[in-house]
Amino acid sequence: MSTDFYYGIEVVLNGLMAGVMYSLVALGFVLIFKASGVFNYAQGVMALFAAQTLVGLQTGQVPFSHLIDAVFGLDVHHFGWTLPTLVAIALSLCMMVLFAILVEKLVLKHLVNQEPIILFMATIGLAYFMEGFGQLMWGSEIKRLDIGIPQGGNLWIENATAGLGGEGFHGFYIDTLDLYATAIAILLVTALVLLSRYTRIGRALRAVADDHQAALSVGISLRTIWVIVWAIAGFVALVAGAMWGAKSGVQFSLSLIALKALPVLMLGGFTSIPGAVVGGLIIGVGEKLFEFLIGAPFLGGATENWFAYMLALVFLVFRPQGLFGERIIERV
Amino acid sequence: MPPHANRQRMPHGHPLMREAMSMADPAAAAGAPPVPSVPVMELGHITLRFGGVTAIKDISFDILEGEVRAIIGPNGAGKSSMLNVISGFYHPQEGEIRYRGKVRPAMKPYQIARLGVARTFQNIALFKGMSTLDNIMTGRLTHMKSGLFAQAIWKGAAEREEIEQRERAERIIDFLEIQAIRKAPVGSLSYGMQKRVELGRALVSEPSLLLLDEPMAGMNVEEKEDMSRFILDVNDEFGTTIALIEHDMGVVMDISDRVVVMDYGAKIGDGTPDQVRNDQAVIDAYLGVAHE
Amino acid sequence: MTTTTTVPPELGTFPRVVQRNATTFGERPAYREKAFGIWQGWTWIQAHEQVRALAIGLIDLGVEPADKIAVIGRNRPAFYWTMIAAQYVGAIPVPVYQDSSADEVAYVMEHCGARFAVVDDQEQVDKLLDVSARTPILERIVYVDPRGLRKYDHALLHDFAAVQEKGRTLRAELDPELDRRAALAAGGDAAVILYTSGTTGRPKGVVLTHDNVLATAKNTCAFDSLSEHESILAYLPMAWVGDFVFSMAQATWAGFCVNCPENAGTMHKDLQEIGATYFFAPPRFFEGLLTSIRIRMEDASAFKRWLFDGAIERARAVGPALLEGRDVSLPARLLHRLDHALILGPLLNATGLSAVRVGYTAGEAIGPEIFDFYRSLGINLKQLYGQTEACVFVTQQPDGEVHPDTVGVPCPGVEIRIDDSGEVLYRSPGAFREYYKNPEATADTKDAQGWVSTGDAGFFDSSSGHLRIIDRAKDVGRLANGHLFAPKFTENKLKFYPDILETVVFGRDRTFCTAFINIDLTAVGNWAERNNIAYASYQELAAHPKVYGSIQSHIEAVNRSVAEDERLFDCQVHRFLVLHKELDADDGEITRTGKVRRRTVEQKYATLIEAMHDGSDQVYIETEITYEDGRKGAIRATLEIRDARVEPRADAAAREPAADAARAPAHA
Amino acid sequence: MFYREVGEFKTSYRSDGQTFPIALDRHAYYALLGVAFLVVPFLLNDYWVKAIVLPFLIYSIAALGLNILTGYCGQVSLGSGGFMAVGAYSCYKFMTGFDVYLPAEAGEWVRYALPPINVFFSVLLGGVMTALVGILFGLPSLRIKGFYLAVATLAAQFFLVWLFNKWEWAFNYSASGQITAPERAVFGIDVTGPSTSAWATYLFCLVFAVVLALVARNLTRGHLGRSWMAIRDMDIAAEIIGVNPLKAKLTAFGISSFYIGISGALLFAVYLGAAEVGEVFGIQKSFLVLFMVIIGGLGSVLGSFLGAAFMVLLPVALKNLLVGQLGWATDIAAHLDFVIVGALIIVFLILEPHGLAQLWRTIKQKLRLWPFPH
Repeated sequence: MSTDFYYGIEVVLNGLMAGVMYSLVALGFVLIFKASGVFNYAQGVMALFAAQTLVGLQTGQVPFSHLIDAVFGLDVHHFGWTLPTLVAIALSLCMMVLFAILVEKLVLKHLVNQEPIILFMATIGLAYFMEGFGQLMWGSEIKRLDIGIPQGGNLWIENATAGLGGEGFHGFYIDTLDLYATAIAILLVTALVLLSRYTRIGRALRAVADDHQAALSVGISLRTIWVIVWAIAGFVALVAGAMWGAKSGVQFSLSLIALKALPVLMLGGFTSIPGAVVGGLIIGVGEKLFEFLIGAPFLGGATENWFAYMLALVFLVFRPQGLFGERIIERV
Repeated sequence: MPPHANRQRMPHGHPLMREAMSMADPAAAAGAPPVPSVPVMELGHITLRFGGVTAIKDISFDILEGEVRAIIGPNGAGKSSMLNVISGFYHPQEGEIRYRGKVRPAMKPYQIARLGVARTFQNIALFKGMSTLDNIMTGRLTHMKSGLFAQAIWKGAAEREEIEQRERAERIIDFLEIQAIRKAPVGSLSYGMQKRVELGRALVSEPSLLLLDEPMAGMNVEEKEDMSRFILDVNDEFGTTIALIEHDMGVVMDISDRVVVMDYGAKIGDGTPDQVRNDQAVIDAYLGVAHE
Repeated sequence: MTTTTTVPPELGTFPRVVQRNATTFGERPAYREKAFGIWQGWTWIQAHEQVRALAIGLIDLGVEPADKIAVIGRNRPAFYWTMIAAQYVGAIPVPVYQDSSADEVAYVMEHCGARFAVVDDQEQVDKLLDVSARTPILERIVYVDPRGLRKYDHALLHDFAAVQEKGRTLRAELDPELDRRAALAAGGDAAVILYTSGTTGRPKGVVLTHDNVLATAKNTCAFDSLSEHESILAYLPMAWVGDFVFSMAQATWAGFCVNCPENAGTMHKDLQEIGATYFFAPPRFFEGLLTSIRIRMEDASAFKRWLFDGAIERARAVGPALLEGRDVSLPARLLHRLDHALILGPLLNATGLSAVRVGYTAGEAIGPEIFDFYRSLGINLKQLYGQTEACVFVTQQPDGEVHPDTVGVPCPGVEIRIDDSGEVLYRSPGAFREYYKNPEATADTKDAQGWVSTGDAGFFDSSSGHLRIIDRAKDVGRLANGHLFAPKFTENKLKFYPDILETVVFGRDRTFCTAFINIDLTAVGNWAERNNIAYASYQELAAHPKVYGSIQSHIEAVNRSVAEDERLFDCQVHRFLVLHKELDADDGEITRTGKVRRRTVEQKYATLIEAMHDGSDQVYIETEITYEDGRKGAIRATLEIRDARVEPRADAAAREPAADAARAPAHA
Repeated sequence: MFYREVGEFKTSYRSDGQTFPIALDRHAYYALLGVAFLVVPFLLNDYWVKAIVLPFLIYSIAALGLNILTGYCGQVSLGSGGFMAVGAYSCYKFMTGFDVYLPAEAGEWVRYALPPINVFFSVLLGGVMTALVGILFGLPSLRIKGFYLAVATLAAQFFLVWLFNKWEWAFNYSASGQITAPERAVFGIDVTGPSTSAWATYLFCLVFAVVLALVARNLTRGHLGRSWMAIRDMDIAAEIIGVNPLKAKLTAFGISSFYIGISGALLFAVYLGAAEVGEVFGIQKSFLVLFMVIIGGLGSVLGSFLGAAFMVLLPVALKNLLVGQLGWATDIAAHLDFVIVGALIIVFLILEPHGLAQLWRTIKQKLRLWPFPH
């Protein structure tokens, strides 16, 4: 067994974990799309905003400090206290719920039965708004987010696997954070699946996806459902934001992981939760492998930037409805 | 004897009318359609399935030059599927379609349009973003040739072509008496008017076979009368061969020369309106529906 | 007759005038028709060519001099050409109302003995085929629109274009023949036969000669200085004398352009596009337009309405003055400019009348405020008085001398006389030659000296010297005291009030005048809502004292204006009642066209009329009514009768009626 | 209010079909052109040109392009940034002249150094190259629809950006990875490089903007435009009446990319002078152009200009107000800019989904009906 082979496996493992994170974000999309037919481009920015809020609350930042300073010529930045992580998370969650309610009240309500593309564009506007808003509120500088999960290579695994390879193989390098993240993500995914399968709300959600009248017959108003799904999406965003934030710092680029979730959706289909999961894994593994085997050696690297999209594109050309989407029969 | 002669068009009891009736050679009347004998389209043993469902079971019939051919049947009898087969939108698993004598291979819809087959849709399929005129002009697309650069420059070839096509479109607008709504966005029009515009869009392409998908669906009595009149006039004026599907038997019987009756995907009757009207199988089928 | 009012022989007939136009106005537009989305146009040269081609085609079809050619269709250049072509070949065009029934058509065709007909489309052809079953005379039908006619037997049907084509091919051999015929024609020959839709009995065929029509055209064009630069919208029925005179006679004489709308539905749009400079419309057109303006402004924002009302208010003050060139104070004029830029201009633009230089209305009385409204906008709207027998023009209002209640001064070359009974007679170059095949009718209307009786009663307004028409002569009578009784005169004044729908004034051979009033349910209904007056039925609303009150005030106002008029002084309404039901065509009380059947009403409601004159102040009535579905029913009511204040007569005038009565003992 | 249409009648389809059938509009339009060409050049100073006029003109072209694709043909694209990059880089290569290798005898390759091409043509060629790339990335549109397509175009965006990042040949192996526009002149007047004069750059871009706008109008009024709109409004019906979807969509992609490419070329060569693909032509650019089209109005040539003007002026205005007047930090202004733009997008979509152009149409309609409300 060659060393490269094991490195390959390592890559796959990392890919899988990255993939789980992708699916996590993708889930946010799927939930909202299923329930309200809205393609929520803002999902990524929601993650960023959630993470920013989390850090802000944790470190006791004064909201809008820059603005306040600018307007009143003061120099406030921190309250001087910090919050325990769990409390901060709880509060951030409230923020996201509040946000969901506002979105429904101020935006969606006024865009009922508009063409999907219009709604899509609206969410792009929403993304812009939140990006600016988040930075006004918490500042635009990159922040460390520490939610108490250890970082760095996991020695135990490394040692345990060191023996496998031949010369020069020191075992799999796997970041502990990623392990936690993966675990949490898997938990969350199963939770959501269960929710949508076995609870009244879940049934309502799926009913809505099929048709709105049916949903009403379940006895939950459409608008309530929208609030709920956006709240859930907010929660998902919070988790995703926390994970990515903890991993690579809370910064603008965080909002771009949303873009990465798009090809995942195209593979998995916009309406399928398992699709999102599988798609995420495929993308995660695929891009890592491609980079490892072709990108880095021959193309000068950084192919993760586009590989996912190309993959999805090529894939769709042959299967327009995605992995799990049902076949489209055109009618006249 | 043209099939249209049985239609009441002129005042009764007038000597001239009787003459007109007994005209042995309709060609005497300028531009009258040729005596229908040449089939425009022949469908042989057509069978169409969606997955497991069989929409059409082994149906054969033909459409003759210059006639008005109706396909009727209760809802869900497979009429629409039939029309989609004729229009080439669906490709049947079995059977062959002969168009003007030659076997028609499976083609893309737009290629079939270029063969001179035009159609209207049951639930109106107008281009909502455009005016009545533009919608009708789209019917001329297959006839427009000017190249990209000609159009970019516009003055000259492209403009000339546009004007030629506009003239044709205007004739149709005049024919359908929709001058008043020429520049109105089609979205703002009444249902009946939209149907008329759609007919115009199909008509302006000068089709040799015109397919009408439930042209009277959801119309009130006057609208139905108007539409019937237009269908007949189209058939007379342009000698257009027309195939239409409709579940309202009454209207169809008055305007069509021959009728195919379908039920549960199978053909249960075929012939002149009178023959069909007295066909037991047909009566049963319709009574059956009546009970539902 | 003075030479100014006659036409020179070289222009003595229509064909000659058209020839003149082809040479003089050659490239100027002669006819336009909105077709296929744009205005198709023909210059005078082209028009002349079209006419000649058609004329030769007609000769080829076998048209002989003095043949009659029926013309049936909406306003289209083809039909104007047909009429000229007919005259070219010495035949006489007979335009027929396109909406008339097969029977009516049959009668006309039979009466004039038309061998040929040029018609619009399948509808007319069917009608004629129907007719030709009864009248063997009809030989050839030429249709303009071939749609739906392909399968017809073409033994006697001809396509208009085809006939013209044939004509073009035969030009070489038949041109001389055509010119020969054109040369043969004389000014005294009949140019057209127009059938008057007679209110009583069968229609009469009025024969107008080239001299009649062209002389009238010449004079009236001079009167309003109409030139080849005018343009007119031809939208009124071609069989009506007005369209013939405006769109045929005046247009060819002056050489201006005749524009034919796309169809009835697009008339307004087409009017706006073309921007007619010379325009005629019946009063109801202007009423309708004004109403629609009012209604549309209802929904406008308060600010806009404020602007609008202000502008109109100011315009009413200065508009007519400016129109008649009287001087207006500078600030007022400037303000009016502003109004024009902001409101009046756009308004005119929307109505499509902004280009109108000369506008006429006639036919019935027009409400003063309606009339003034348009004049205040700056439209030079005038009234004329005329009839078929006179080629329309008897009197017309000169620029600057316009009054809502008169019909103007005699047109150039027209002499007018009022006979003892008050009937208006005239003698003019336009006076018709005869009623076709109806000498006794001709004799009744036109005497040896050429005086034509109009059947209308009127008099010359002492102040303005303009003619005033008060009523149909047969309805005009005398009161018991011998004073003039002209119900229509008062009725019209009353009907100008929006809440009065219909009214009938009685008084012939009685001591004073009384009136029935029909309230306008919509108008009064709104009024009632605004003043929260509850009512359950028409009858209840009609009987409501408040309603009576307002009606009474109207009547008294009218009485005042009636009293201003010497002769009609006693047409003031002394007593009135508001009817408990609308006068209804189903009950035969009014004609289908909405004219009151005076006699019927008098008989049916004799009791009411008696009650009004015997001074009782209420009356019980039980009337039979016919529902739409034909069922009969009865309604009972006790109606209040009220007295209206009337103006006392000044002594000076008191003596006058006696003399008046003496002059007409027959009525005493 | 200002319209006086009485007496304006059309006697030919040519006059009926013209772009401005109403005389008043027509005259206004000519007046505008006159001012733009004959007056404005004399009033301009560097600040105005740099801050407002050039970006306005250049983005207008991009907006026109995207409008053709999204507004007229209904195919949403998020790849504009990438396509602009193609325009910019190929223009750069044509400007600077590049080497081509042609096979000689015996499998030998001979290197030919192409001479630099005149900047005007370089820009055009930039457009052409982009058109080709656009068509390539348009191919999937035949199978992929709606969002799926929108997302698919992201592939173009990210791939192209990555490509121009890695592919040294594209930026002539410059150490910084930047491309820098050399001095180039048209009729002896500099339009690129450091020593350009405001009016020259302005006119250079204006010519492109005006001509391309006219072409856009012509293409969209003709049968090509109708086949696009047919596809947009109901693709199945369109195909059944004889529109070849392949042809319609690919022409839309090609022409749209041509425009976007040209605007990219101008942005780089005339406006910025130097560019690094990542920061100039990133995904943000795609959204910027998309916003211009939405706010301006889908399916409207005028809208493209209005949208561009709006999106260019807003940040400038904010900057002047907040930074210039109130002396705030620029980053706060930038963030506010985001907030406001985002909010505006939403407001627009709610109140007037058809954008400024529709607003303009409504106003015009009101003016024509004045004093009547309807």
